[in-house]
Amino acid sequence: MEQLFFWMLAAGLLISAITVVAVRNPVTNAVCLVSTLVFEAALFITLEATFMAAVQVIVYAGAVMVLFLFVIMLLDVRVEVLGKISWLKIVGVGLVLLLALVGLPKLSSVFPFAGEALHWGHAKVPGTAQDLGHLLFSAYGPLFLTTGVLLLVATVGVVVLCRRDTEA
Amino acid sequence: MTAWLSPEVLLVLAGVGLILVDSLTPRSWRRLISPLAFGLALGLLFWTLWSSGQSIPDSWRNLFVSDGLSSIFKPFFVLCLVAVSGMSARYRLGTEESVRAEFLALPFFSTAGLCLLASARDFLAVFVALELVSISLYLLVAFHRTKQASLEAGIKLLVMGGLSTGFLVMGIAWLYAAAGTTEFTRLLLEQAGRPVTPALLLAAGLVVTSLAFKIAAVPFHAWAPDVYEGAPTPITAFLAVASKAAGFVLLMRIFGWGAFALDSVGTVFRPILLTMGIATVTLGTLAALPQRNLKRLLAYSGIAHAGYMLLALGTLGEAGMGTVVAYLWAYLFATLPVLIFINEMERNHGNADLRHLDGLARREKGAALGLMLCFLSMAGLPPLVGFSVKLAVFTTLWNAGEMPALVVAGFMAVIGLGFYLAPIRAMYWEREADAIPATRLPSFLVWVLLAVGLLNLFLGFYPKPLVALAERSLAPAPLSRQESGR
Amino acid sequence: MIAYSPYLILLLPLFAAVVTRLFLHPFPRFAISVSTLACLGSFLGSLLLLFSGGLGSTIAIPAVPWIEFAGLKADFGLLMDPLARLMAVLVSGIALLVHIYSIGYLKEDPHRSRFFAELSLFVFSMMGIVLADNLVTMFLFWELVGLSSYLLIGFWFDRPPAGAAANKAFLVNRIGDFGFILGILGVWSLFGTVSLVDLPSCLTASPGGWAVTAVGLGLFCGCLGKSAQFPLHVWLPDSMEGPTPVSSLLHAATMVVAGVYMLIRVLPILELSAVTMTTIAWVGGAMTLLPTLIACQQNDIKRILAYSTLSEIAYMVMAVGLGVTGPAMYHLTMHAFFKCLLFLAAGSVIHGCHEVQDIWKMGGLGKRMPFTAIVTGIGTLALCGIPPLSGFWSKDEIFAATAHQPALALVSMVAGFFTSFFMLRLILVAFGGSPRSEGARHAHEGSASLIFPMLILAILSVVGGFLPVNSFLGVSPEGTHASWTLWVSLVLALAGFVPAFFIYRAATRDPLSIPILQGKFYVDEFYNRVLVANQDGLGKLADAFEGWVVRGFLVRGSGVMARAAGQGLRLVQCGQVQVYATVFILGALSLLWWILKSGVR
Amino acid sequence: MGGEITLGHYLVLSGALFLIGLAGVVLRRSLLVVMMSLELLLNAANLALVAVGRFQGIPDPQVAVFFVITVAAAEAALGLAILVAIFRIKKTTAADQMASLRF
Amino acid sequence: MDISYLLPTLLLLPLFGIGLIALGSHPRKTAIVVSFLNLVPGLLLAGLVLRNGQVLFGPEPIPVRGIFPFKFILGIDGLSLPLVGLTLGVTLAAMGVSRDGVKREREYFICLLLVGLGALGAFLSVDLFYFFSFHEVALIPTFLLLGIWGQGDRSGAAWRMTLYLMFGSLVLLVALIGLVLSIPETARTLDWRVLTEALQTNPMTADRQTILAALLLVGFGTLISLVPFHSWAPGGYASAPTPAAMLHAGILKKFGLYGLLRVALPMVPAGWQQIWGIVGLMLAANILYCGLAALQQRDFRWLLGFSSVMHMGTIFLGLISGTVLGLGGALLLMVGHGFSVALGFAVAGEIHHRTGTTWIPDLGGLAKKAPKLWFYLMIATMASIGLPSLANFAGEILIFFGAWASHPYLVVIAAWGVVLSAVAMLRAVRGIAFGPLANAAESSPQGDITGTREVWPFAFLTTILFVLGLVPVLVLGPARPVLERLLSR
Repeated sequence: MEQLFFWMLAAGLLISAITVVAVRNPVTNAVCLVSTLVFEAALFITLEATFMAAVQVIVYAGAVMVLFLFVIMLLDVRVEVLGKISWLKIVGVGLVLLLALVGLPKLSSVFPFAGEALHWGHAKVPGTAQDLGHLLFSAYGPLFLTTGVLLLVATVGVVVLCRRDTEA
Repeated sequence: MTAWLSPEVLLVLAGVGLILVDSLTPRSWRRLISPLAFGLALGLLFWTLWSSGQSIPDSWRNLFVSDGLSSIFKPFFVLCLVAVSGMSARYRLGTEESVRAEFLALPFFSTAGLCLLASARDFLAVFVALELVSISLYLLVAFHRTKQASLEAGIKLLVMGGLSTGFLVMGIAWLYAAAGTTEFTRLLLEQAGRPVTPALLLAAGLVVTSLAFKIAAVPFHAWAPDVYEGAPTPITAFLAVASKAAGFVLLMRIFGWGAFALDSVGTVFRPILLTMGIATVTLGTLAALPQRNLKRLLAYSGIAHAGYMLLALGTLGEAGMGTVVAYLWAYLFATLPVLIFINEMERNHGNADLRHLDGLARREKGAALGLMLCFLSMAGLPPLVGFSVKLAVFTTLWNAGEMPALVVAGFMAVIGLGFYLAPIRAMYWEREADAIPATRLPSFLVWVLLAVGLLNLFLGFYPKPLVALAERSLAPAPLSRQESGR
Repeated sequence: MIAYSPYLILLLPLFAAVVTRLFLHPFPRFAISVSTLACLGSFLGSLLLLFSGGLGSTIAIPAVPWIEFAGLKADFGLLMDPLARLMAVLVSGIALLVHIYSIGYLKEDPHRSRFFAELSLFVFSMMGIVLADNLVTMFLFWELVGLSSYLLIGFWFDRPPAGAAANKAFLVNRIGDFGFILGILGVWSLFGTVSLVDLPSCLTASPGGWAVTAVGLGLFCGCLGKSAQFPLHVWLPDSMEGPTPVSSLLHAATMVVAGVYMLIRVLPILELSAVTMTTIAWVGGAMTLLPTLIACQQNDIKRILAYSTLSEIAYMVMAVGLGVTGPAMYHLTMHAFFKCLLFLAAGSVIHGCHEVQDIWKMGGLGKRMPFTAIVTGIGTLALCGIPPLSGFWSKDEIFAATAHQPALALVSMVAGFFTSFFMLRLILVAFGGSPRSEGARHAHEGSASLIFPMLILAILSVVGGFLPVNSFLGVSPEGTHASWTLWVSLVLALAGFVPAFFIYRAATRDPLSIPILQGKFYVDEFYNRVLVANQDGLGKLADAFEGWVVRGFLVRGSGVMARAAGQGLRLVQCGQVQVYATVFILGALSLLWWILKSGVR
Repeated sequence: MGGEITLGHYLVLSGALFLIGLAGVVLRRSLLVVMMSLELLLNAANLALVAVGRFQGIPDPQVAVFFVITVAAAEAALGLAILVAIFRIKKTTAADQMASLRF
Repeated sequence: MDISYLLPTLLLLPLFGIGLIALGSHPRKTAIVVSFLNLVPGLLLAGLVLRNGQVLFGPEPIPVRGIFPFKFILGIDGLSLPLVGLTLGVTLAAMGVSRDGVKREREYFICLLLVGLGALGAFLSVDLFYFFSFHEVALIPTFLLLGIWGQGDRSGAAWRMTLYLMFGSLVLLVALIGLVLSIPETARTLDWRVLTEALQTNPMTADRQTILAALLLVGFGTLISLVPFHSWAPGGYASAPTPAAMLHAGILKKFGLYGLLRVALPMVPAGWQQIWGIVGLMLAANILYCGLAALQQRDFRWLLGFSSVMHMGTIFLGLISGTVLGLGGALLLMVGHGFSVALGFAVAGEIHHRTGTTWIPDLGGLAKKAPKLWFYLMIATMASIGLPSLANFAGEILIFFGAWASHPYLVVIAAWGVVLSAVAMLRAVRGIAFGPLANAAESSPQGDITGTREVWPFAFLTTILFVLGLVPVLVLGPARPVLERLLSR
């Protein structure tokens, strides 16, 4: 069961991710990114992190991606004109492939628990909103506050950069 | 209660306050906003100095720490903020004039982030604080949205910063995978007495990558010259001094006391850091030679300085750490005045081309003298403070037996003189005074430049204060080596 | 304090030089008086010293410290042995006469106060050489003599040849001094002292071998320069560019014989090596002949005399080389009288003929300048060693010493033949016949100050032979006399007059033309082409290397390289954020790879 | 379908996603897509975090994911704002048009 | 009575002068007065050194652990006294020959005073940090002096000089670091007295000594323009304004030699033994190569520059002689050379001022036109070619005597160098002074140097040259015990 879900979702995730990078139409890119995020949320569920899955869908796929789509529509971005295919790009792609096929399994094997199998229902960690919330507001409270400031900065930034010049 | 009145909190409050004041008061009061910001920054500086070393709220203890290092560098960052506020007040925003309050307020948030960074003891805290700094900086760099250069610099910083963030987060993930924690002391305890695992090393490598980006070390430096040039000059100052220092503070903390302060980790990272340092010094120095733009020149010079500090840091000893602390302060005193002057230059001439310095010595004797001292200090000529700290770098390298690094550093210090003398030459040798349009600097700025220049000289002859700073930053380290079981 | 009073003979000229140079420059009359009086004082003092304390004994005089440092002791001390005392009298006496002569000779020269200052400096330096009690201070004065002769030869500095001649004199002397200083160093390292007083006692433990020879040759090298012996003789004829009183002072009595004097001083060292002595003797012997040959084809009156001087000094050098100092000193003294006389007479001629120096442009001077003609004749006879004039006695002693070296004797006697030849040529051409130039037609005798010194010297040249020089020196005359030398030399000397008389009796231009002699054996040309040109060539090479390779290629090149490297590095900074990202990623990946490599080990 | 699913699988997956993101950052001309690729990077890290948290048995990584998502949102918002500003004056979002600052 | 505060006074007076000039007093007069007043503490200190052997100012040296273990200690003994005297004298003369009405006068005189101050500080410092730093104080003023007030290829010369000196300084710095770090951490100090003692009681390994000696040689060698690190010197001096050339060639260059004598030789004796051969080659090259190059110079300043470089070889010969005699000679020649080269540049400056050139073929007839200037030209020439009774001769002869036993071949070369320098200098003198008046000389408005105001610096330098030449014990006497101690260890 775990295998089936994992491989399906992984394939979906990778295919949509590659589409994000490979396809030239920005709208397609954005939609594929949404699908990537959703696949990832599903993978979170396979890892029994249900709350994070929800956050992923709501915040990421819901909010952030809408932002992207808005901008795409706002700017009326056309299909990207292909740049010159330089040796740099070919080498880059080759390198990525090589690393992905050879390097990654090796790399991953160095971590502890790397070989531990996934069995649903045996999670040692609570993934509920309550548990996380507790942690978030106690141990990581200061950081939570900081993220508040961070969002404030982002808000100010968006306002500053995208405002209409009424005074000028 | 006073524990909650830590600089970070007050900085955020001040920033929010500035924005609120701006939006709630009549438009005619707006010209008061710059003095207000400057006053607030100055007040905060005194507060930070007064409260340095004071304990932090209990609930913050597992994420943040108040030790020598943080108590030395929080004032450092707030001092930068003061300078940046002053410079921002004199920066011409043009069409952006209506959002000057935001321009003034955002560095407060950024500084808050830096202060948090200085005392972070958990990589998650590092991440969040770093992002607070970065995101404010993306915005500030791109703030001058009608200037293409500003926007270009902003997007470049954002792309590169995003990349670096990606590496940092991945590093944190791998840290969890390797050790199950991101807290410095626990990481240290976790690994102490055990052979180091490749997993931890890889995770550390990713983290170091993103910090190396922060300090603009080769090969993660490429953003620096472009961004320094395009950004509004006050922000350039912030990037060049405060943000770079933050990177070093973190590197010092993780390699000096927390997280990776282990010999087993050190043996792997020492050659890496030193190689990076050599590359950084070399590239920064050589690439600076042909520069004609003062901001780019400073960017490359900053890269070179990062290289020297990295070399000292790379020896991973107590002496190296102390050297970096002293070096950062020396760098502050040498670089900030120059940037303050560049700010004025941009105000008067529109850009930072080297030729605007021509004949400065005839027009502004005091300012020229101050600037000359600063440039010479950067070049590392005795008896300026820049020499003392370079001497410390060389000493550290010799003591650590790193001869190739020492040789390269020495050579580059000589070549570096080649471009540090260029502005001096422009100020003193080149065209006669009457060939240059006379635009006077405000006299208080002349005094500031002169005073800081002379401070360079004084600290060069009498570096005791710097030594004291370095020693203080090293001495009471709660995450001491003993704790790690060695 | 009174013990130091002998220093006065040294210091008076110095005082005069300094005072004249610094304060009396604008007042020629005072300058001349001071300088001349100082010289007079020095002369009188020397005379007093000569006769005080007994002839032939050494007077002890306390030294003034100069360098006494880490084993090297070189003080300003006066060595008052008979030799030095005699020499001091001679030097100061001749100098006094030259001073007097110069008063008249340079009456119209605007720079005459400078001349007298330099003259005083010269006297001071020369007295220093004579009286120095160790080699280092002797070297010091030796150099000072070089300087003052440089200044005096170059006195008329707006005449380009004067500058050239002055330079040449100084430089050739410098080359000699190069050997001299090495010789002194050798003395010091071999015998542990440079003091002339201690030297004889230190010689007992003579190390012998090549070192001593080398040291001796080094010292002789100094003599070669100062006494203008082959191969360093080239400066002396050129130095005739200076005013005539200078020529007489330098080239008659004093400077040129300094070399001989020095050789006599260090003779104990030279005698340690037979090779050195032979070399000295043969260099001297050869030099007696060569200049006389050259002189036969010279036309400048002073140059002829200069070549004759070379030859005469060579007699002294030869004598030293043969180990007989008495005759050398004797000849030195006599030579001082008659050669100085001849030069002063030549000066008188030049003065009288309005700066004409070419003998072929003179003629008929015997009638217009009878006094000069007479003293020239006396001088010539003395020079040629015709008895009973002074030259005869001294030369005879030298010839006697060569008796057991027939080859040397022959060479030096043939030189006597040629000496007679060219001296008669000089007299016949200059004083006989009829005037051949405007200057000669209006020639006239000079003033009293010109006449007086010549008169004194003429008397001395005649009777000098009867002066008890040997008793001044405290040595007894050489006992054995091989009489054949006397007769052969005398006959040869007289024979020299015969061809000269017939060839030049009524010549208006030189009937003989021997290019190699006119070209002075081409030694100058050889030096210029080979030595100077090579050294200059090396200099050019060094300069070009410096300019192109060091300054151009290495220094500028490294700057250019650094800059080029900078430009190259800039190209990576192409402005494309994605290139930056690539660099970033590649950097990060290689970092990880490195970590894996070194961490998994 | 091979053996059992392990942490290694998830890490490889996240690594692959990370590499795809990197490729996107480097290869694509459009800054919009570059920023999407940056989101991919963060997502790759998120996946790794959650997986690690699950296998290590600690909740902290999930908190980290929470922060990462917040940061990603802020970054995206700001980046898009800058892009809009750029588009206003340059009428393009091509990365290679942004190269006036160089050398 | 303890009057050791005279030591800082020596440094403070020029500083005070700089302040006064900056605040608006007459620059030239102030500079002269300050330099003159500085002679007073200088003379008093000289007396004190003659009586006590040494004078010290500052805290007692205690080992300090940490990053910067240095202390501000000034000291003067028989070895540094002559050099301090040289500095004071040449500074005064340099200020004397400087002129009013230079452009940007204030900065000009401040720079000049700084150069002198740097040299003085370096000679007085007991702590290696300040020893090094003070020397560098002069670097930038020199850069400015050449760049702003120089002539000819001033820009190239300034860059070359500055970068070269910086290179040398850095190599030197590395070597000094190496020296300091060679003693155990508990005893670490920058005080050269303590350091010397420590290194002599516990010498390093021979290899380490060799490396350090090589570094010291390159470092100091660059500062004293030892071939092949010399090429900054001739051009730099040719382009520098007269007082700057006097100060730099006269004083600052001696820093390298002083450093060798003070630091390099006593601290790594075994290392020097290893590299004697190379050192000998280098100094022979200095003498022969630069001597030959000097022959070809047609510009008087270039000639002086090359001849000055050449003399460094002779001094170096004294330093490596390993005898008190040779070292004493080197010290004497340093001082003598300092004064004589200063005089030479002063004369060259006057010639340039009068005729607008120092290109020898364009000159001529100086002796007729300006007899006084000619007189001083002769003195300078004679001093530089080692004429007796001037200080240089005494130094040279001592060096020859001192080095004869150990390096006879080098002594021969050095003695030939004397001939070479005579050839070069006399050719120049002939070109400048002899012959008819050249056009350049005729067209100049002024004639000779006249009046006390113009003449005194020349007379001053000349007097000192004579005094030192005739009474060399002034230098050698106090230095002797120091040198003996230096060798006996």
